[in-house]
Amino acid sequence: MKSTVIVFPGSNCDRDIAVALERMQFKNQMVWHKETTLPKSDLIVIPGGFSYGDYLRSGAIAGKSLIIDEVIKAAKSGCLILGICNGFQILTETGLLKGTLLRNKNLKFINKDIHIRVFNSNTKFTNKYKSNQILKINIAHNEGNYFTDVKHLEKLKSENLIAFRYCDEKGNINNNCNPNGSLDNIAGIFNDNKNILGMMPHPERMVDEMIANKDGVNLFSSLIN
Amino acid sequence: MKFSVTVTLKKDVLDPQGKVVQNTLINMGMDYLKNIRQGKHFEIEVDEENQLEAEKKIDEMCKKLLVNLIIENYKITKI
Amino acid sequence: MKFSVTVTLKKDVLDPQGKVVQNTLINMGMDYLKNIRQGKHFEIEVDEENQLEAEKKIDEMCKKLLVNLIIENYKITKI
Amino acid sequence: MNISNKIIENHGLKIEEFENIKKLLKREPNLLELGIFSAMWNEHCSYKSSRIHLKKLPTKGKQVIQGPGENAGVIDIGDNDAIVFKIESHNHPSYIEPYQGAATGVGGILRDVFTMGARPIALLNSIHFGSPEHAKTKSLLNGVVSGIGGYGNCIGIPTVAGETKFNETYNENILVNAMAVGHALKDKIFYSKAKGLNKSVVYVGSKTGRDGIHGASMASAEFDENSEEKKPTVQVGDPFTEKLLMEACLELMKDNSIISIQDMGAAGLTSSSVEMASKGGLGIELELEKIPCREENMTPYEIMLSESQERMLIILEDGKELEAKKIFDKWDLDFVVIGKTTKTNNLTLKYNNKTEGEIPIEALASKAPLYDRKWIKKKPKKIEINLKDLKKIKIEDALIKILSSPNHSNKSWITNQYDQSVMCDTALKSGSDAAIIRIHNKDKAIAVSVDSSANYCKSHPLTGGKQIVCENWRNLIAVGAKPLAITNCLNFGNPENKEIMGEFAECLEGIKEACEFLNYPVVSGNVSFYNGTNKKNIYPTPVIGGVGLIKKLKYPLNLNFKKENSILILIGKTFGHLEQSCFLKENYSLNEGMPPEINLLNEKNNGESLLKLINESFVLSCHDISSGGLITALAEMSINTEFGAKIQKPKKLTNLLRYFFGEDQARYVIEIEAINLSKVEKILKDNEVYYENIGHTQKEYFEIEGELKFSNKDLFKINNEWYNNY
Ligand SMILES: Nc1ncnc2c1ncn2[C@@H]1O[C@H](COP(=O)(O)OP(=O)(O)O)[C@@H](O)[C@H]1O
Ligand SMILES: [Mg+2]
Repeated sequence: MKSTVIVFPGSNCDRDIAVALERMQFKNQMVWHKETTLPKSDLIVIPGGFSYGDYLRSGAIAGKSLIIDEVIKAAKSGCLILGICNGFQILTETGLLKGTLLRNKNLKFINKDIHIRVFNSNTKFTNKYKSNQILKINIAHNEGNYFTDVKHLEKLKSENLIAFRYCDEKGNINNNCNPNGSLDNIAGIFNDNKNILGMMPHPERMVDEMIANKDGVNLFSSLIN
Repeated sequence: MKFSVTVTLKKDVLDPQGKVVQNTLINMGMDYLKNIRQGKHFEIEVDEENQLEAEKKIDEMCKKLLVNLIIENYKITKI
Repeated sequence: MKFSVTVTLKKDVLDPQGKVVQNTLINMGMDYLKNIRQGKHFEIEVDEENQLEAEKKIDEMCKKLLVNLIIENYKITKI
Repeated sequence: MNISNKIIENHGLKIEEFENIKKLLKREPNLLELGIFSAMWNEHCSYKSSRIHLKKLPTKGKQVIQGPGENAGVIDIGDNDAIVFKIESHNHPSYIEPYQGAATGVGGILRDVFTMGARPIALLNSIHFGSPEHAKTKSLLNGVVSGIGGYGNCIGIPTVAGETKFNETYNENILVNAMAVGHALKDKIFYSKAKGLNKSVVYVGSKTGRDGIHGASMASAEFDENSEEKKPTVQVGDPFTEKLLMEACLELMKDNSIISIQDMGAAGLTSSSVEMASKGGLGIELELEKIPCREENMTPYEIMLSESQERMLIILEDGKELEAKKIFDKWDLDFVVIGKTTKTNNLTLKYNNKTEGEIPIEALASKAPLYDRKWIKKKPKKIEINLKDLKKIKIEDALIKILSSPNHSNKSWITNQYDQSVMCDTALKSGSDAAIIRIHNKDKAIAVSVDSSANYCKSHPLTGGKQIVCENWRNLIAVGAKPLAITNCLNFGNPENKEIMGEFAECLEGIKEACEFLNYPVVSGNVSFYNGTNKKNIYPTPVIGGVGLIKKLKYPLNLNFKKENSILILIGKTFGHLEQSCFLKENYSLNEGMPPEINLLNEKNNGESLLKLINESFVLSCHDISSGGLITALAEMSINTEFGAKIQKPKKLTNLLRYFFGEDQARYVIEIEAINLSKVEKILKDNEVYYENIGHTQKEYFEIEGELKFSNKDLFKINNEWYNNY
């Protein structure tokens, strides 16, 4: 599998995801945002960080960069796209994913290990997980409060486009285990064709036992599958 | 020519910032506060002397970058 | 009664936000942009029918919470 | 222009110092030159009150590659890997504008580290606030924490450890100390010493604005009608630009084009250019109209004294300008050749070809004032507290009081606002005695911790100085690291007061003794004087930041109990020293008497013997005993796990309060498997370490036989309430 990681000024999880991909046997390439062509690849990752400082709205400026036109083209032709954290925010700014990520409900940056439940394990990104599997995973963001309109929310539910939802360690989903105020505890969503996944938690931080747990590994092995 | 642009969240979009600010102010004793919403404000100067043209240019900036049209409204005012 | 408050950075205070937005707009081809600075905007409704009193109350909110007086200026307008 | 006494005073210079300037110049300085002297001769840049004392600190050792004097210290961790680190204060700016003050503090210390060719891998901070009830404390705390997080999170360097303390002595003067740690290759370290004539001096990074121009405001009021416009402005941090600057510098450093590099910190362009020239024994000439400015009509005075952030000065090898510029263009940063090195030994400032100022470099650097300020020794007050005189208290209640106090409350309200995991090498996060950061792509790791004990230092500076070094050393040992070297941030009151100067001199003597004995040299640091207001000075608060090495990281050792029925051993001797303890402070508001004594011999032996146990993988969990004594340490080991402890009362008849709350030094609690007990005991005995078996672990409950029993869940609640309700 070939993967490409897009690097924006201010991306700061680009190395982390590259390390995780290589560990999982992807042949990975980094692509600087000023490039105008993308190498052929099976997976494009938009990493976490603070692209352009997230100074206007998180992900807004990266969403207008040159390389993004290429990402959109690739997405339309079915290439797999994974946006993590800031990457998710960027994907919503480009319109590849619907909805938006507002400030966390307590207006504070949150970094901690939380739990999420896998809601659709029947996709290219999640097929190695069991359905309803509970993962312990790290979040680190200021704007992870997912919001969308009622119609789109209905669609996300009815078409099984919700990838992950925040839950407690037993898998219950309620307000207490919603770290950021996200609508329906949504932690990650797919586009209609399920070739694009945007998620706030960081799977690349969960691939090495010495550092954390390995709950993120299956996301990458699903893609290889 | 100089303009101001105010960007506000659409009515039915949750405003976490406004909400926290509102609660804080009320907790501080200012219970006469009925509602507060937070938005953005830009002061923009463009090299264009025709007001209509200038406004068009500002409008383009809003549409192309400054505003997320899905969740935000905006208003341009000459200053 | 309803007011708008615009909060802007004092002159000479670095505006990293405005700077990045300005560079981006210019890179997008809008080179007629001379200057842009980013600030905050609040829409506030208070339970007070006397305009002077209401303005006093808004002013208090600004001083006590909404504005960082060390680096920001603000302006209250009735809407 | 005539320089009045008022102008001199507003520049923070004494009349004698001004006379000295005239002598050195052999003429009267102009205003620009005066501003430059004022920047270089102030306490912050010249260390005029502290230099004599700092010289006594041990700074050498096999592990030291670069001691104090450069942007940061450098130590050797083997295999061509080096660790670069330093701590710095940003106290006054943080009190004025907590968010930006703290943020720019982080930004500044990061530049010190990446300037030397290191990629920053961890951030730490030590923050001290006034009493929680004080009107300003809450907003200062909020602002500082979000400022630290705002900067570190955005640039993408994990903030992994720190300390947060409250004490009324900081009501009007908070402390914000930030430490940065970086990794470099030993043969790729960059220094600030200039070399060679006619080399290009290059300005890179952000544009220059009127940020933080000190003395300028008042002085300019006298000669400028637009004085309001020229008020110094607060420095605003721009972590995004710093991220670009860091990446650009590290990219440029891969190649051999840099002769010398220096970040622009305090006193901006002035101190950076003077420092480079003075170290290289050269002159430097700048053409000020070339400086990229953010505002219109900036004067040479403003340009030279601006403290705008995210800027660097580089001296390049001949012919490397184009290549270097390409890199900075890629990162959208300014890159301008603004001058050259000269043989004049002068700082020459030109503006549109006109010479606006010319000062011999040595007048600014080596000839800067040096004071041997008067100081007096503290007379120790040997008050012994007799527990019989105090109101009776139950152990249980005293423990609750401590665990729920602001100073001992769980800090996750703070640490959850920091990205601790970015870079994916944080093996142990905040919450244990030290944090562990793995060296990228290797199986070795470093441990880092920052510590201070202001109340110990206040009551007996000499002992206090020793104690912090030891506590810091202990914190590294407790996670299995061999302590290598420290950085220190010396926060003190007004040095012109001989008692304060005495606190300084004695604390330093203590630090020196401990560092020497433990082979724990000082490789970098920072002094912050004049902390306090209205003649009320803060407690002496030296902060120690230590770095230790874990040669092969097998598992990150932390303080949480791991199993049921393992044996608990208390290493070190318990005397029951309660004076200056957290027990007396929290329960009786007493803070009299001497701090616990430091026995360096035991400290070293206990620590090194424990390291042997850890290296043999005998230790399941480990915690050093500090503020709050044995019982607090044991409770902390229970709070975040499903395992608690069952502790026996001491066999010898001693006062239980003294036994459990005493703050005797050089002690640790370790958890080991029962089957390893004899092997562990043998090592301890062979090394002549005093130890006691104090009990064993059990499920869910923390218990002292016949005295108290808490469920871990209750302890957790007690420990977490304060921040949630504040
Ligand atoms: N401001 C802070 N930033 C990061 N970590 C902090 C901060 N304050 C406290 N911590 C963390 O909380 C834990 C407890 O701190 P402290 O009681 O000072 O530990 P110790 O007594 O072992 O030095 C440590 O792991 C420390 O790193
Ligand atoms: Mg400790």
